[in-house]
Amino acid sequence: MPKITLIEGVTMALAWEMEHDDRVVVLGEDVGVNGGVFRATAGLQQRFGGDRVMDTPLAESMIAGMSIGMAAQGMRPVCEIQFMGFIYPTVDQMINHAGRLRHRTRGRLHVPMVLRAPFGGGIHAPEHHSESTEALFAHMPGIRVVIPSSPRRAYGLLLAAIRDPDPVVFLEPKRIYRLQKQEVEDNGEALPLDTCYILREGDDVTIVTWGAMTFETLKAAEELDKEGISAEVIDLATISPMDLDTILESVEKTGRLVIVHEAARNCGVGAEVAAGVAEKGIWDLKAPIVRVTGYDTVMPLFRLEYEYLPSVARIIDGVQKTFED
Amino acid sequence: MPKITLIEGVTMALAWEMEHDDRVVVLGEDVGVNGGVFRATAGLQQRFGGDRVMDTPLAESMIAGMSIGMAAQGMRPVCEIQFMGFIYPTVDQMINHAGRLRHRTRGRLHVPMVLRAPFGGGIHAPEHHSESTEALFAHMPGIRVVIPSSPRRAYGLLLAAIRDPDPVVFLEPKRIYRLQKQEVEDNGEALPLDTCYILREGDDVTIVTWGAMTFETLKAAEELDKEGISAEVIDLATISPMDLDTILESVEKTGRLVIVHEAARNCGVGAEVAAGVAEKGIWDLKAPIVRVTGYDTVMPLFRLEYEYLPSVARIIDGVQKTFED
Amino acid sequence: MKTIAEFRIPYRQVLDVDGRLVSDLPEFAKDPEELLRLYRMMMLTRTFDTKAINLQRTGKLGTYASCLGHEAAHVGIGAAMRPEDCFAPMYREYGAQFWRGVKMEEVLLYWGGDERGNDFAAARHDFPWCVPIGTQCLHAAGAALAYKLRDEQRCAVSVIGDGGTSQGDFYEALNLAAVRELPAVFVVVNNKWAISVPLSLQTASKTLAQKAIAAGMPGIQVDGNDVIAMRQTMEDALQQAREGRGPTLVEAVTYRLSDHTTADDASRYRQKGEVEDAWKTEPLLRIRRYLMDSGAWSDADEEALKADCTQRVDAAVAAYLDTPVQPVEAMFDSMFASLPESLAEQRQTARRFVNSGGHH
Amino acid sequence: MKTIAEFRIPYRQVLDVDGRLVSDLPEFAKDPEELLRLYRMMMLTRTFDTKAINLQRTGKLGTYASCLGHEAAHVGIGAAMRPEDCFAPMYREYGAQFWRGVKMEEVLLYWGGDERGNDFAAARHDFPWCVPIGTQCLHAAGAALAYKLRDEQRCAVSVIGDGGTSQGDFYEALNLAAVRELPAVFVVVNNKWAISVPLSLQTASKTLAQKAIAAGMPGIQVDGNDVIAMRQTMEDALQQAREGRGPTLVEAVTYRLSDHTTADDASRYRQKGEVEDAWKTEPLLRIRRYLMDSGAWSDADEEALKADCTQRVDAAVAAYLDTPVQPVEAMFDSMFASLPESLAEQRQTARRFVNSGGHH
Ligand SMILES: Cc1ncc(C[n+]2csc(CCOP(=O)(O)OP(=O)(O)O)c2C)c(N)n1
Ligand SMILES: Cc1ncc(C[n+]2csc(CCOP(=O)(O)OP(=O)(O)O)c2C)c(N)n1
Ligand SMILES: [Mg+2]
Ligand SMILES: [Mg+2]
Repeated sequence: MPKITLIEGVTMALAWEMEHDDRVVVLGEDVGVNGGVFRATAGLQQRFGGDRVMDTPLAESMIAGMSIGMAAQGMRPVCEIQFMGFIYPTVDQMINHAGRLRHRTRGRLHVPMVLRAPFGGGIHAPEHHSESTEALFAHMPGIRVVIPSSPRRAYGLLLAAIRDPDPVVFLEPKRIYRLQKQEVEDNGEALPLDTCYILREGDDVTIVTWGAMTFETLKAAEELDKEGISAEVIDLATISPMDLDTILESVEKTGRLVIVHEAARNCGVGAEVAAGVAEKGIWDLKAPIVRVTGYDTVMPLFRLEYEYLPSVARIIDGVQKTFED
Repeated sequence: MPKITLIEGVTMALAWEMEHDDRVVVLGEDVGVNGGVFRATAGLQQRFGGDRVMDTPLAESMIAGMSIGMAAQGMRPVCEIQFMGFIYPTVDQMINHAGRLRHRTRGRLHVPMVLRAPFGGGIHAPEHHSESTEALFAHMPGIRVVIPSSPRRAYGLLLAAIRDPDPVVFLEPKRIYRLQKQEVEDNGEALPLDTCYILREGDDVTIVTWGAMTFETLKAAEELDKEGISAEVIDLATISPMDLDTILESVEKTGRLVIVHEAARNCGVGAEVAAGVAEKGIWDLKAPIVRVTGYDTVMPLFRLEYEYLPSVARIIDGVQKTFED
Repeated sequence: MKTIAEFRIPYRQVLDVDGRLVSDLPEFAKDPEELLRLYRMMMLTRTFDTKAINLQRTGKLGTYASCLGHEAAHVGIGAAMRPEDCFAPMYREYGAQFWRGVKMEEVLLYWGGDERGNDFAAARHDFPWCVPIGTQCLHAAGAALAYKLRDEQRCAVSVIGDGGTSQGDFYEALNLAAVRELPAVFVVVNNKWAISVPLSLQTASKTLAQKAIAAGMPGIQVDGNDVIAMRQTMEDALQQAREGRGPTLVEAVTYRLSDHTTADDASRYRQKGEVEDAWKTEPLLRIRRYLMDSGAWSDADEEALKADCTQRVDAAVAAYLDTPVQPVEAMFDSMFASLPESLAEQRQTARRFVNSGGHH
Repeated sequence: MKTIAEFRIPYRQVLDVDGRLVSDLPEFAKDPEELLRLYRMMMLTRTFDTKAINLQRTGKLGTYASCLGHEAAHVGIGAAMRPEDCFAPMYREYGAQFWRGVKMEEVLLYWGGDERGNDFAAARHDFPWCVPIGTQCLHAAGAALAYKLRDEQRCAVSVIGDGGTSQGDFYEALNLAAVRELPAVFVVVNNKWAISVPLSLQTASKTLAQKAIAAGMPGIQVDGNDVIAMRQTMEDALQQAREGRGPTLVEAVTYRLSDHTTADDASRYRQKGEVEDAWKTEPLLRIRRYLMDSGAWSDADEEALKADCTQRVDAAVAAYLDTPVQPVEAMFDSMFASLPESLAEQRQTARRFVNSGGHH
């Protein structure tokens, strides 16, 4: 079995699905000959040709809108937005059409598209190249938001996203694109959407996170173990619709909840996790819910970006807060 | 003192500020001769001329982008987006520039603009005319989101928004544009931003809401009173940055928290209110936090819209939940 | 300075305002029956439009966008398209949609606040009405790309207004269609007004057809009140697209004789005289004159047609008014192919509190 | 069919690739000192560019966008503008910015990951570098509108690339500027590539200047490697704008001789031969030839200039490298005019955990 990185998992999933489903086409800026600025589509145009892997003009609203049109007419477009900082022109098409078409036509038309974008900071990138604004899409009815945090989940979840008959915003944590290698069998097996993944079992505290922050969170969990605190780490994976049940079960066991995300805190997805537990699991809580997140500031340019990103120390501190009384 | 409606409060504030500050200009689609499709700018072009009240071409990204350019060069543009369903093309300009320009230039340039839009359902409007997506803007660093719920607050908060040196998204609950008349003195006195307004004092439960839902919430509070439940009703008013302290104080007193909003539930602003209290006020809670919100569906066309909007009955039920054990 | 590029925008008119031929009659128009089909549909559309406005005035319909004055432009589009082609309308192209099989009661259901109006019984692949202006052009481009990739001989047609041409999505769609040589036709129905904003405040471009030049595609302006010119122009553009010779931008010049919608009062912003003049150029007039002059139509035919249209419209209205409100569950059941758990729970809540909001 | 509109796109070149005059010398260019000022700035810009790339290669700078090959286009823009005019750049127009007083160390700070690079000491009203492509055109239009409303004799100039012309914001800005006759000039620097996407996949329009026609404004194509033609074209457009005669679209045809940025490897997608040919047309060559042929410049002058440029660049680099990192509080202190409470609390957290993230 090949050992591959997260981004190779993306490429492998795209290739598998293109091979097995003629309706799947890849489009975006620089996804062709260049194979994407992160190489996520490397080799695909050479293999499947320019009709299946298309370089588009430079216009994100166009990329989303044309994908909606293609999807509504029977294709399975997987389009790439080069960086999440450039995803905002797609918001209108995504919320007003991608998430609505099935509903407003009573199911006559639907939009099986995937909007891929690398997101998050930590790679010393230029301005606007380090955003984490998954919350914007999580608030849109009719749209799934999925974030993988390992090569295996990148492969399995992207396959599931492409096969899903409804629109999926698939956000790839670029900071860990090449951080870790895993054995992933190229067998076309998808992983389930709409469910969390428990990355580490524990009894004393539940830490919910996703994307690149799973790494700092697992590091923090190791550290906490030495202090005798056993942390359960849950990867939310499908950000919306959220699998709250798995989180509630875990909190029922641990009695403590810490949420870690890279995005700004105010109205981030962490708030929804906290609200859900405060509604349905509050009696299980032995401590206040703690959020360890990016700050409500603009993502700073890279000299300060690691002051913005939640550190292992901040996560440990957040967990320790739940043990104070 | 004149008795005026909420929308007249908007018009009065615009007129006052244009009269007293040459830098203030009003622009948008149909804001000129037509006075806006809801008449919010009625009479302003006749009074201040076509240079101060401008009909723009039909392009929302343009409206936001040109306003940013004007604001950065010393003007105080107040632009109107005709309905919130058409606000999404502004997202890119708002998050990438309006909310960032001060930060990224270390204060060299800033963006004193106001983006006005009517929002919310309940007026039997056509498709895309009934959205409540304030959460999208609340998640944007560097941007204030303000929602008035009475003629007096419409006047006072809009004056404050225009005078604020930073960008404000000012959302007007159109369902109550003409529901209520209040005496409002046209004295140019602004009301404070970044603070909640307590609409009704009570001891047993805190209900946090904003915009048009304040009316259903106050009705519910009256009903609950008959059952001997004394509800404190708080108008969030400035959605972001949020005045959590007032809410925490209230919950400390009442021990119960219900949040009511018209927007979809998932990752709505209600989640942030709940999360804030679950972090800092959890020990005050005698009951789970309850959210009574719009559903995570597309806002239905008007035959079903009142099935979507939280009803007085649903609010009462939500409050009663906090008294079960 | 030397010139490196030159462009021209052609203009087509076949019938002048008085119904006189000003250029050669296209092939299809030599068969009077063909012209009568167009005329009958224009009449049906206008009859429907009048009725819909009345329904709104009497509280039986929500806000409605009238197509008064646009009948030739819309019917000309519909008549030139093939059933397998794809239509991406804005919100007032009933004449085109009726031709494609969209039912009058579907139009009424939509403006009556019921999503089932978008669930067309015919033209199942057509896009529904599109209120966010400009967005539909990209859907048409995407549809055209899908057909091209699948080697289907199908075209996509989108309609946008003069105001809509200011939207970035419109331009992005043109640019995409031209660079990929997509089988698409973009129609700009220039009715001179965008609600209260006149063309002079919308753009400085002398014609809207010339906006095609920015994308490197041909643009043509046609008299949008001349159904013969309109249909022929669309047929030419569609044939070119179908044969893989790329997209065209068609500007149909007409006039919005009605208020913008029933929620609008145009007297606030435009002169009575302007509207009265526009009535002299309205589309039914000239084709009727032509048909009568050529002996293909009589006053008796006219009466019979009006009666028939009224009857068909009344039947549609009855069907619309008889349609019960959807169950509250409908709000949830078409959100996703299969309902996520979180929504299932909300669905129960909605049922529990059905009618508690009142206002029905 | 009759023609209702015709358009032409002019082309300007003064010096051909060999530095020979192909059209009359504009007034300013008759003064050799004026030409030398342009040439010196082009040389300084190129020297800076080379150094910046080295800094990135040696880990002392983040990703950097080179301007290699664009010097004439950029310097021509800067030289034609007045200090009170407003510049809305994209991300590689250093030649124009240096002319306006932006410091080399500011450019380095920006690409070095420090917002203070955007806090220009001069040209305080200019917009900072703009990465979200297309958005800057609307800021320029807004600035121009502000000046027009205040009756100031100022103009706004924005720059966008060939790829950027596909963005809706670009078109929306043109349309607005034209319909409001704003004092704005929109420059498209056509360097043939948008990262790996060649112009042929970007648009079907034969020139990018013709995109002006969609907005009803004049468009002109200029040899962007000819600094004399470039400056004169900008001066004409600016004068027209300043006199209230409306905006212009200027397409400057040049070539991106470098990788897109230091993060890019252009060899993956373009032919060596193409780049070698482009080098023959690069902008410094021809103006130097012209100056030497006209006796205004010598090899000795050249050597002296190079030495001077190197020295000035080295000084800027030293200043950049000596700049300490901002305190973590800087992340918060320019979010709002006054810090909201919620942020004050986060500010303390950031201080408490300063450096805990490592990676410095
Ligand atoms: C993106 C967007 N912005 C604003 C509106 C509100 N609106 C509805 S129709 C209209 C004017 C449209 O004018 P035009 O494009 O000329 O089409 P017409 O109605 O004249 O046929 C406006 C501003 C909208 N529907 N969509
Ligand atoms: C809205 C947006 N989308 C994508 C990008 C990523 N990106 C940066 S530069 C570039 C190509 C720009 O090409 P062009 O407009 O020709 O300018 P050039 O870099 O060639 O000067 C792209 C796609 C971006 N910065 N902004
Ligand atoms: Mg119109
Ligand atoms: Mg380029």
